[in-house]
Amino acid sequence: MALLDRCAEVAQQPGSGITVKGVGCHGPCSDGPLFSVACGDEVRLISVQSSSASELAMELQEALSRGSLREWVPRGCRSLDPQSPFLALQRRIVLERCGQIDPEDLSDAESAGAYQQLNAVLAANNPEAVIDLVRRSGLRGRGGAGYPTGLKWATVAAMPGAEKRLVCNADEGDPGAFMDRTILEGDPHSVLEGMAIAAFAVGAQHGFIYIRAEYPLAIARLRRAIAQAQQQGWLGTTIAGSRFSFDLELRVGAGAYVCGEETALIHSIEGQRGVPRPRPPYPAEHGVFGLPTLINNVETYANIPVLHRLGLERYGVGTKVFSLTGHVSRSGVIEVPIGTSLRTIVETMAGGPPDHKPIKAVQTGGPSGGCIPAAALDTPVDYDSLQALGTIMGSGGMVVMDSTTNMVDVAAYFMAFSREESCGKCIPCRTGTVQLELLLRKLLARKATVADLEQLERLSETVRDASLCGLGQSAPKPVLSTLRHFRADYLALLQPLEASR
Amino acid sequence: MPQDFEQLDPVLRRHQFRADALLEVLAAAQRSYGYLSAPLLRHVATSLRLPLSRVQGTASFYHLFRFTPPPRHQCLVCTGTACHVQGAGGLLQELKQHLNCPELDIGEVRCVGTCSGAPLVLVDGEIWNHQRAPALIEALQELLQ
Amino acid sequence: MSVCTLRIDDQDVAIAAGSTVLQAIRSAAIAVPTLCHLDGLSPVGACRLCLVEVEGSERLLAACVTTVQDGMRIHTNSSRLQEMRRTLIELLFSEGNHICAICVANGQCELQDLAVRVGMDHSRFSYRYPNRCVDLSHPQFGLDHNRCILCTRCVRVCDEVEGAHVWDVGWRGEHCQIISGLAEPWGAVEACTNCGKCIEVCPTGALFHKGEGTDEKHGHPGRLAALVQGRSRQELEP
Amino acid sequence: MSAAKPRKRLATVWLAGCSGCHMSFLDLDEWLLELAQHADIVYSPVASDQKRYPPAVDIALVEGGVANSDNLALLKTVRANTKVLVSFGDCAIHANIPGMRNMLQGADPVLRRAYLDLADSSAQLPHAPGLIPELLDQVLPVHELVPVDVYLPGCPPSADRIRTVLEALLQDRRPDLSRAGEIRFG
Repeated sequence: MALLDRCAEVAQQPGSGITVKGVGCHGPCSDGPLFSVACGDEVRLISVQSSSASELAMELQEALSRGSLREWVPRGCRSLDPQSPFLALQRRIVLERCGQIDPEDLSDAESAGAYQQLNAVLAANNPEAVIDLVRRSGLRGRGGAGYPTGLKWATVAAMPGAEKRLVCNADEGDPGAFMDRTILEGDPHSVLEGMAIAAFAVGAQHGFIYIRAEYPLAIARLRRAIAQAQQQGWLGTTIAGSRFSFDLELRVGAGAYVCGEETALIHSIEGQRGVPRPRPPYPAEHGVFGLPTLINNVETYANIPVLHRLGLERYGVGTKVFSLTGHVSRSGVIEVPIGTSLRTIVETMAGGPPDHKPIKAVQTGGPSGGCIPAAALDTPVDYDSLQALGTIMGSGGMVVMDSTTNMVDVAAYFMAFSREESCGKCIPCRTGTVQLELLLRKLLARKATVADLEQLERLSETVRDASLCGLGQSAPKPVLSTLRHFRADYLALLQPLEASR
Repeated sequence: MPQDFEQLDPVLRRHQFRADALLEVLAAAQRSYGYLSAPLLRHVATSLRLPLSRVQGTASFYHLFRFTPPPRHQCLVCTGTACHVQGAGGLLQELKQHLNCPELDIGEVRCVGTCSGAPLVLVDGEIWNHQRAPALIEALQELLQ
Repeated sequence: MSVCTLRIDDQDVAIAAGSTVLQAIRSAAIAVPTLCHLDGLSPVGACRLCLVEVEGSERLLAACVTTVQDGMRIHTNSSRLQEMRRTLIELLFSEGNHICAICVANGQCELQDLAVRVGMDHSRFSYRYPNRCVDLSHPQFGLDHNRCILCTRCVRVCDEVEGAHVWDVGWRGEHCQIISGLAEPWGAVEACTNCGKCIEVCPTGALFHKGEGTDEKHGHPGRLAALVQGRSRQELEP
Repeated sequence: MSAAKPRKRLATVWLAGCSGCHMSFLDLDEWLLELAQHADIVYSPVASDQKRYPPAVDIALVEGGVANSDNLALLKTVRANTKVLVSFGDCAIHANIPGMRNMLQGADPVLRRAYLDLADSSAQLPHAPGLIPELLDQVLPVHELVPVDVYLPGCPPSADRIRTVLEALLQDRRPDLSRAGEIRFG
């Protein structure tokens, strides 16, 4: 922030000929803070390492007096190689404007193309065509479950009744996941535009964005973006001169992971305890305030404008945004084509563990996902391949673990998470997670027997099969997947006497 | 004597005293008054025409609502996955061991989504990246003085 | 009214469309255990004891909240379901302090009966022995949180039938507990009409009449259905 | 039962419980005479003077939870020297009434509550190492400490239920307690 202010001061001087603006995340967070220098078409990312804001501003002043910024790399800074795999292997279509535009300035977003697709869709006035495009694109929900988006839209559109609701799930709660935060902070208008197009397609008049309170910057930028979009007539009544009206409300959570589950989210929007309920009825039929409701997550909506802009062929299989963390040399947010191999992502792009230790596992899907062993790194990252490995694509959190990691500890970590976040409504999740964590702690304390290990496995299956909602059903996944791929870690912790049996 | 909690009025009016605004109203109430006291919760319940147990049950469901006055300073250790694999658990333990002061609330926070700074802590709402126990304890002790 | 025919275990069952699978199962006189369900209250599908296998569905479905469909084939008592039900009952015993020997509901307790029914002779899970309290602030009634299994029948009967909404669920996960008012002593909650319906529907000894000793509580969960039915026919003033 | 069969060696053990299960055992009345024809009672607080738990016991009925160091040591001896260990009554199976002190979370708070907070006069913590066994932090069910072969719940289990179990075990059968009423707690 200080950096932005100082540079802006320099730029404001008459005749500087440059613009300085705050932008959203560029991606390579581990090299931050970052700024980019754009001269003509050439954009360079510069990582600030040991330079202070005032030093930088002074250097900027000097560089300006010399003329061009084309070759400028200030002292204490390093220019990032655009050909480095972390940057070059990405396909930034959803994140295209992140890091390019000022997310607090609608006109900047508009000049980069924001709301043009909404405009075109409204002009064409053919909701069925929109749904058809989404269906044929094969787009699947980016929030975790991977339900076909087009089918969901068609279902809501087909529901009787004039009143419908739209919800954007921005309750990004998986620990180690921050893709949606990146989108919301870097290019909130892409989400608003996607929501407006969706609302038009399914016939919804009112929408909610449910965002977790832990993201104050994203909340502030969303509020601003909504206000600006309303002012410019991209939200509200008779949008872009059409007969379509759509209003948006921001709802801020209060710290409850389970509210990412759609029925819990609905209850939370209604001002109740964020407790899931059995489905059916599905939200498409009985959602917010009992009305047919379309719920998609941030990244799914952000895919809509770009799908329209590129068209089916150029959009191709689409992309997935991941946040890369853990034992990696370069962490941050990346967007890659679906089907990119895990190895490409964690070894080539992220550079593997920093001190050349071997990778032991990659965790995807957070507390609802599982751990992929190093031996399966050549798996293409897509919904079905990951499911076959006992994990899920999830919302996009990807945590790399090196050979020093104990997978039982990882399983216990996630189980503690699920226990704390269980809403407490159904017995298997409320109490099963407590008992599963106890068994894992017993293992870690080297007090467990073979019988305890069997119990762990059996109870995991019961909690998976008997729980009411997705949180409970997937809470045992980190245990089951590590038992499947890293059983040796468990056996090594059994009582010495037991291990020899 | 019933308190009037005037600061809440604009929020209540903006939401037209609708029951579904309970979370927004509670959040605003906590922002204005620091925590959700019993009189404040009663005021919210009456204003939104909700049963007391409904208000209490909802407020207590969410981690971010508190029912006691906040301490002067707060240090929340992020326990997200990235922070966990970089030693957040040990960090939390050390803090609890070495800093026992009623002025400082030591707790946990769910992933704040800036994992490149792992392990990180939130001190009075501000993110401190790449923390190690000795330096952090020193910095917090300084803060407390 | 249209009718659905379905096959439950080895019986063919015909039942009005729109009925729940649980109604169909009961109409065939097949015994499936339930705890949170009570005729007369809205279903919540929380206890998971009535989970059944439905052919063609990967997931187990809670009979109390699943609507019948024509041609459904349902299995209510496979060994997998039996094992699951025993596990659920054991989990309930492990999370509270259920000391039947000194309980007002001993011999009249739905949880105790279910333990027998699922063949639970001990719990394979370690007991948690939570530190819970007893609320005796109400002049006529008492609440012993040690015996509460969070079925929420009291919450629902007070809200849906009595209209007082004294009770709700507070906190979450393993820390959930039934609360009255602002988690205050029951006796301090003005909304309570002293109707005693919560005592009648409580499946265990958690809610009881003061003065009842061991084995002396007699709940009447069955009366509720008659009351609700009577009201719906406007035979009774609410 | 054929008389040719070798006589069983039977023990009954009393840990932290009220001895009610043993009273129920005595309620077997005249069947005790029949029992005596098929088994030697080699260790029991109600039917034997033996002070040390003997080796090679066939069947042991263990009443009570495990509350102190003596209970624990005895239980380990019992397990090591017994073929079939029966967890006998609710205290053995889930700590029951002795286990209510577990809610105070630890031996120390329990002692303080009992000997200091609730004392009428001369409040003092008992301390006699070697004489008074140390309390464990929690009263635990038998099966959480050693493997158990048969569970016989009830507070106390009725004489009929005890007989059902013993009859089966004397004939080397596993008792079938699945019939209603036979595994009821309380």
